Amino acid sequence: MVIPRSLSTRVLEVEAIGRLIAALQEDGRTVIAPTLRDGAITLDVIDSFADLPVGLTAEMAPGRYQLVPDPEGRLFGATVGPASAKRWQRPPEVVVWSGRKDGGMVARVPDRSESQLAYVGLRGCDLAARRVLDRAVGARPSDAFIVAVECTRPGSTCFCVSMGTGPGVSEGADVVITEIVEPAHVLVTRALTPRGATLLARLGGAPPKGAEEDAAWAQVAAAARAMSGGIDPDAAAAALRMPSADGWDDVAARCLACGNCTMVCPTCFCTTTVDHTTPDGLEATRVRLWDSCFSLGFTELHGKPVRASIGSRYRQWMSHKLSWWWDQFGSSGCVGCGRCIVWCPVGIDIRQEAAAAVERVGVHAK
Amino acid sequence: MKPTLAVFKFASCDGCQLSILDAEDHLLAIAAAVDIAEFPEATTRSEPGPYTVGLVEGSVTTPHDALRIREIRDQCQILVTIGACATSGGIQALRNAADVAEFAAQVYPNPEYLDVLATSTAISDHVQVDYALYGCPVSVDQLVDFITALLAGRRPSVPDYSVCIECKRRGSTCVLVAPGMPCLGPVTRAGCGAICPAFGRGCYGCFGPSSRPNVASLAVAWEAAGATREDLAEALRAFTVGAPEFMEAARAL
Amino acid sequence: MRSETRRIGVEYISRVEGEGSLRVLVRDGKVQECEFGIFEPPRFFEAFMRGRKFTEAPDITARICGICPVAYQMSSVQAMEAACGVTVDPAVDELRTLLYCGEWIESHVLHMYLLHAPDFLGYESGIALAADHPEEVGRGLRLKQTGNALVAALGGREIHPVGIRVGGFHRVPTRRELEPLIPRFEQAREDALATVDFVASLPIPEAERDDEYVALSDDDHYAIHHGRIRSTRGMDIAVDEWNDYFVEEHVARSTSLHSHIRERGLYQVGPMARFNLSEELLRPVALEAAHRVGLSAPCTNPFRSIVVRAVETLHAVDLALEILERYQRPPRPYVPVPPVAGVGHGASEAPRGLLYHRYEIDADGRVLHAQIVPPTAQNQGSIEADLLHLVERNLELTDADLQHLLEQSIRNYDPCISCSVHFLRLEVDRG
Amino acid sequence: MVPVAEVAVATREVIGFHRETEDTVTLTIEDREARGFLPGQFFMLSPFGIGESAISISGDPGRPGAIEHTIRSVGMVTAALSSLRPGDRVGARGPYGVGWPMEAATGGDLVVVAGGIGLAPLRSVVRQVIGARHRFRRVAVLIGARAPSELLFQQEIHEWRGRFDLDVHVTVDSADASWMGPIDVVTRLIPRMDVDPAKSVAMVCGPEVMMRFAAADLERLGISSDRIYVSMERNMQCAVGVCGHCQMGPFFICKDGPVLPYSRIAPYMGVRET
Ligand SMILES: Cc1cc2nc3c(=O)[nH]c(=O)nc-3n(C[C@H](O)[C@H](O)[C@H](O)COP(=O)(O)OP(=O)(O)OC[C@H]3O[C@@H](n4cnc5c(N)ncnc54)[C@H](O)[C@@H]3O)c2cc1C
Ligand code: SF4
Ligand code: SF4
Ligand code: SF4
Repeated sequence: MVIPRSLSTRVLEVEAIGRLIAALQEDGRTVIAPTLRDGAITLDVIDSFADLPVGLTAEMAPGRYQLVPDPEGRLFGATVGPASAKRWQRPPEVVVWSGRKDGGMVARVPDRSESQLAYVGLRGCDLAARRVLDRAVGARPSDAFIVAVECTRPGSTCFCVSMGTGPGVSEGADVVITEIVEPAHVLVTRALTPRGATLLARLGGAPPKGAEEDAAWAQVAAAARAMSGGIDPDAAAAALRMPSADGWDDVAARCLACGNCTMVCPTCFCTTTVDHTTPDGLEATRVRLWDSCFSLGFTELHGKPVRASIGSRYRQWMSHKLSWWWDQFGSSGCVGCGRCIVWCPVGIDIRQEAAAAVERVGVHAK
Repeated sequence: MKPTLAVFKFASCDGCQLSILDAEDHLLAIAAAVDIAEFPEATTRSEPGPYTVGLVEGSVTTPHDALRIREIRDQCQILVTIGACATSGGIQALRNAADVAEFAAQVYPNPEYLDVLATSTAISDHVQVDYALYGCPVSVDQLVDFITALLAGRRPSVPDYSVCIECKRRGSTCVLVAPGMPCLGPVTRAGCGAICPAFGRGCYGCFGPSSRPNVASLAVAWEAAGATREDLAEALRAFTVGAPEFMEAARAL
Repeated sequence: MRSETRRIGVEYISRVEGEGSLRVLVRDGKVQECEFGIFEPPRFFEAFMRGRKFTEAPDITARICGICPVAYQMSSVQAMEAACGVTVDPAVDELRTLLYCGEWIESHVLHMYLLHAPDFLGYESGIALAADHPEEVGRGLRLKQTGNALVAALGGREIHPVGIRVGGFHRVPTRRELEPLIPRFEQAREDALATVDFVASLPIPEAERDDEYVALSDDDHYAIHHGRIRSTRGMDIAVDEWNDYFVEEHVARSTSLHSHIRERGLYQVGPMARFNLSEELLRPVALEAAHRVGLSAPCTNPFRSIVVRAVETLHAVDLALEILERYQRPPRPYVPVPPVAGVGHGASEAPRGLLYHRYEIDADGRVLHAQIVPPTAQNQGSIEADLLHLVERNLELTDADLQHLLEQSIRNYDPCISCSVHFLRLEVDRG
Repeated sequence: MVPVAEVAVATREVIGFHRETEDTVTLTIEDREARGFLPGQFFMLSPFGIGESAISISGDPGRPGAIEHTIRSVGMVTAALSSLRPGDRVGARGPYGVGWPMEAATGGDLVVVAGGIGLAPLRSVVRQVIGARHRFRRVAVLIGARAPSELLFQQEIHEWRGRFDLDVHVTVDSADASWMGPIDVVTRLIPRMDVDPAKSVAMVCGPEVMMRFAAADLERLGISSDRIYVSMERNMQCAVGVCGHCQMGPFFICKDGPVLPYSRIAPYMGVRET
């Protein structure tokens, strides 16, 4: 892992996060960070340090999420939760335009809804996802301020290493934090951009001692080594480029076609537009909503869905993520965050399904 | 000429037609755009048909109502069922699997006065229906949007996907995964705005089945959440018990 | 007077919730028959509640009535909690009061502005009224919307809210979620005050008829969902004594079930009953407004019930505002309620009056028996008594005017016919 | 950068109306910006408050200031579009998509195969060909319709048939005795084409099954699949590849198509539910 020399590295005490949040707010930004909300640690708007889920982490497994105490009292103990930055990057419901019948149709999509935001606590996979999503929808990167956190304790559903997106962070953020508890509970922090460096300078802190910096490196590296399995991106891309319509019955029997995987995925971008009018018919609004390729009506053509069977919808989703995305946008559509695995109510695991698809092609080839 | 609107009631709680009056912001604008020719809950005015649009609330439970719905169908250019009672028979369709005489004897001292059918059935079991709005009750927003769509000549957008999509748009944490509560969201039609998970409970299916619900697989998730297959079957046999997808799925569990 | 037979029949009484009919037969100046019939088809709630889980009662019984679902939810959860011997946390209980205020507001305002006021002013509907009185109806809609917003904030939606559960709420809102309601309720208080003046200015017919008024009554609160059952004629019983005092039976001149107080006869429930029993416990702003427009207990003119509704609306708005202002999120949304075999009773004041539930459950929490007595069932006898009283005193009116008066009189009770859990179908002369 | 789909929809004036058949009309819409277009491209048309539909350009690419669309009324949006008359306004954005390979076809033979409303986007091709006839060698136009009454652009086809430099054939699926032409599916005409397969480009538009049969026949004739072009149809909402609806394998039909070489799309057309 090659990480460019950062602009500056400081060691901050844990409480410095409070000052960091305040400083971002002083700059007029709304801060989005992991917080406890209805039984999960998830990204949301926070007011202050007190909203961080200190001492709480989560255990995740396919279709399973459980809050557990973190005896070491970390700020960023839990890896990614159900919400991703997509919620702000490409919000679930947007008025595309509105207008009057006698006038024009006025665009409403804000130039960039994110510019006044600051994210604290995005992970390597999240940063990759932001790039991938921007690329897919043809958007310029926003100037949201990003404080990333490197993962030292990935969950069992994480597979960023196989997708090349984490757990270390080397780009896509202004500031990167590695939270360590040994030899002391501190935040080893570096800036990747000039404005990140400016912010860090405002927070004070000390230059790192060797032990702290080493611990940070070592723990991230250990996390990477410990992460098993995942997806072989090349094999999956090849296997799914021309997927057979057969072989999907098994996953189809389990898949609810509920769309949760696509909703929580930080890169899935499918939307549907609907028009609304006032009762007098004089004013109209067009709204864009998150939708999913799992919706039956999504491919409706001449009154019938093109992809009617659940198997064909799952095949579409996975082939798009892991294979066709390369053709379309030059990368994988999956960044290995594992959200779709955790938040699938029946725990369908894209890693296993991808392996099965690769296997099927292998069998065919023989 | 303004299109005429008529609202009819069958066996129901009145909640769905009340939703029209609950559209406070839009009520007067709608009343200005259509001619409300018949709507006993709201007006003494009662004009004879034919009507452009008839909204029907409630299920058919009496021999008289089975005839009345035919007359109404004849009078309405576009017939729309509003709510779970009208679209699937409502909770009162729980009687369909029971002995109605025994039910009646339970509740009424003189059941012989009752003139009721053994079943509570959806309007579409009796006449052809042009559009259906789901929910117990229908969503006010959907109802308003539906009426404005008809007025504008737009295809009404009635989702057929699962509550999960709305649940995630809303930003709720999945209750089936996180605390591990039974939730019917994955097999229930969206439209309510995914209220239940947002209010800390599993969806109880009041919008009826989504398109091609995979109940058999949901049973596995319910078991993981500590509920039994019987619990799931019982949950399906509730507000939209008459919906064939739910009825059959419950039987198969 | 010439010998003549007058028949007044209204097949379908409008601007009431549900399906009702009216039949009056006058022969030679004497009222022969006077029936307020309900032909809402039966839906057998009490029957299909049997065998269901006790936790389902609030969601299922809410479906009895879309106009006052909260009342059904509240009476049923209280009955279940009583059966299992559980008391909810006071903070959560107060949140229930808040939710109930929302229902009182939206239901009362709906009735006053959209269903009843048009009668007094000679309009066919609230919508027609709005054409000439846009300011008043606009105010009513705004007020109703505020009531609805409160129910939706606590329960997700106005009709059949999903928040309530046995033991408390599924989830309690954060203070931040409720705060935006405060300015709306400040506005609502102004609107509710103006509503009292508006309805008091309506031309109200004289029709005093004393009755026995029954309501929940509490020593220190204008009772909504707590208290004993008391009457203006001295009854004072606990909720679980209901069946010892109240009976539902057939009366000769009607085919529908009427409620009676054992060995005493007819009684009525509703806003006038509450007001007559607990006037002094109204919020000061509401009491003052009542007195300002000349309303004080005992009020025995059913046509003045609309004024009482306005006063109660103001009370509910003011109470809700206070609860909202001091709201802190309760530490836990509900107390666990393990099922206990037994019987539980619950009563609360639906907007249209006392609503009683009784359940018998087994040790697994399955419902063995359910009994639900909705307010409109209890009022049916009084409604007919009013009709008789009015017909006898107004025989000189033309049929059309008499019919209008009678229909209006039925609407005094805001009858929610869909909650006729166990009304019988009335044989209606459709000739 | 705001994705193109999300730019304000311009409202434009309808300046011409012509009824083609009972359910199909041709609208002419003013285009002052005159950005120009290629045959095969399409616009997203929005009747106010009703929705939006992808509609091909059916007119003459050489005609400045106006764009023609031929619309078959099959649902609410197309019904609303069909009810527009000169003077009405309609929301329009476009042109979008990859059009027919006019350059690749230049200098060789051209086979045009159209079924039903599929003739709309190919009419632009024929018009462009007529406008620069010398740039093409033999040009064959095969047109199929369900019935004579459903045949689009009848007057114009009559004129095409009158030209010596176009080989125009019209066939219908069924007809009564008054129909003088062949009764057959349009693909049956393909084997009889007198073209030089090695130097031919084929352009096909119609229902998906018809396109597959046509392509197979064209291949049999000797035209290689990378010189056969089809215009695909999928559910389309944004038209710029950001809504996800029109995906078919690796393609966004809206921006990688709708016109695609058969060689590239055929593998996906062959897989159930793609
Ligand atoms: C690239 C392209 C070019 C087209 N060119 C023409 C043309 O020149 N003339 C013409 O008449 N038609 C054309 N169509 C087809 C036209 O877009 C559909 O017939 C139209 O969108 C149907 O909408 P509707 O509301 O009238 O029908 P409805 O049946 O009411 O609705 C159909 C629903 O299906 C969905 N839908 C989206 N796209 C399509 C689609 N392409 N076909 C069917 N359903 C769709 C939408 O959700 C829509 O609401 C073209 C389609 C594409 C993709
Ligand atoms: S496909 Fe699954 S693991 Fe991959 S980025 Fe999306 S949610 Fe994360
Ligand atoms: S809570 Fe229910 S509705 Fe929401 S995502 Fe989970 S399963 Fe779906
Ligand atoms: S979440 Fe389910 S039960 Fe709850 S309101 Fe929506 S459809 Fe009804």
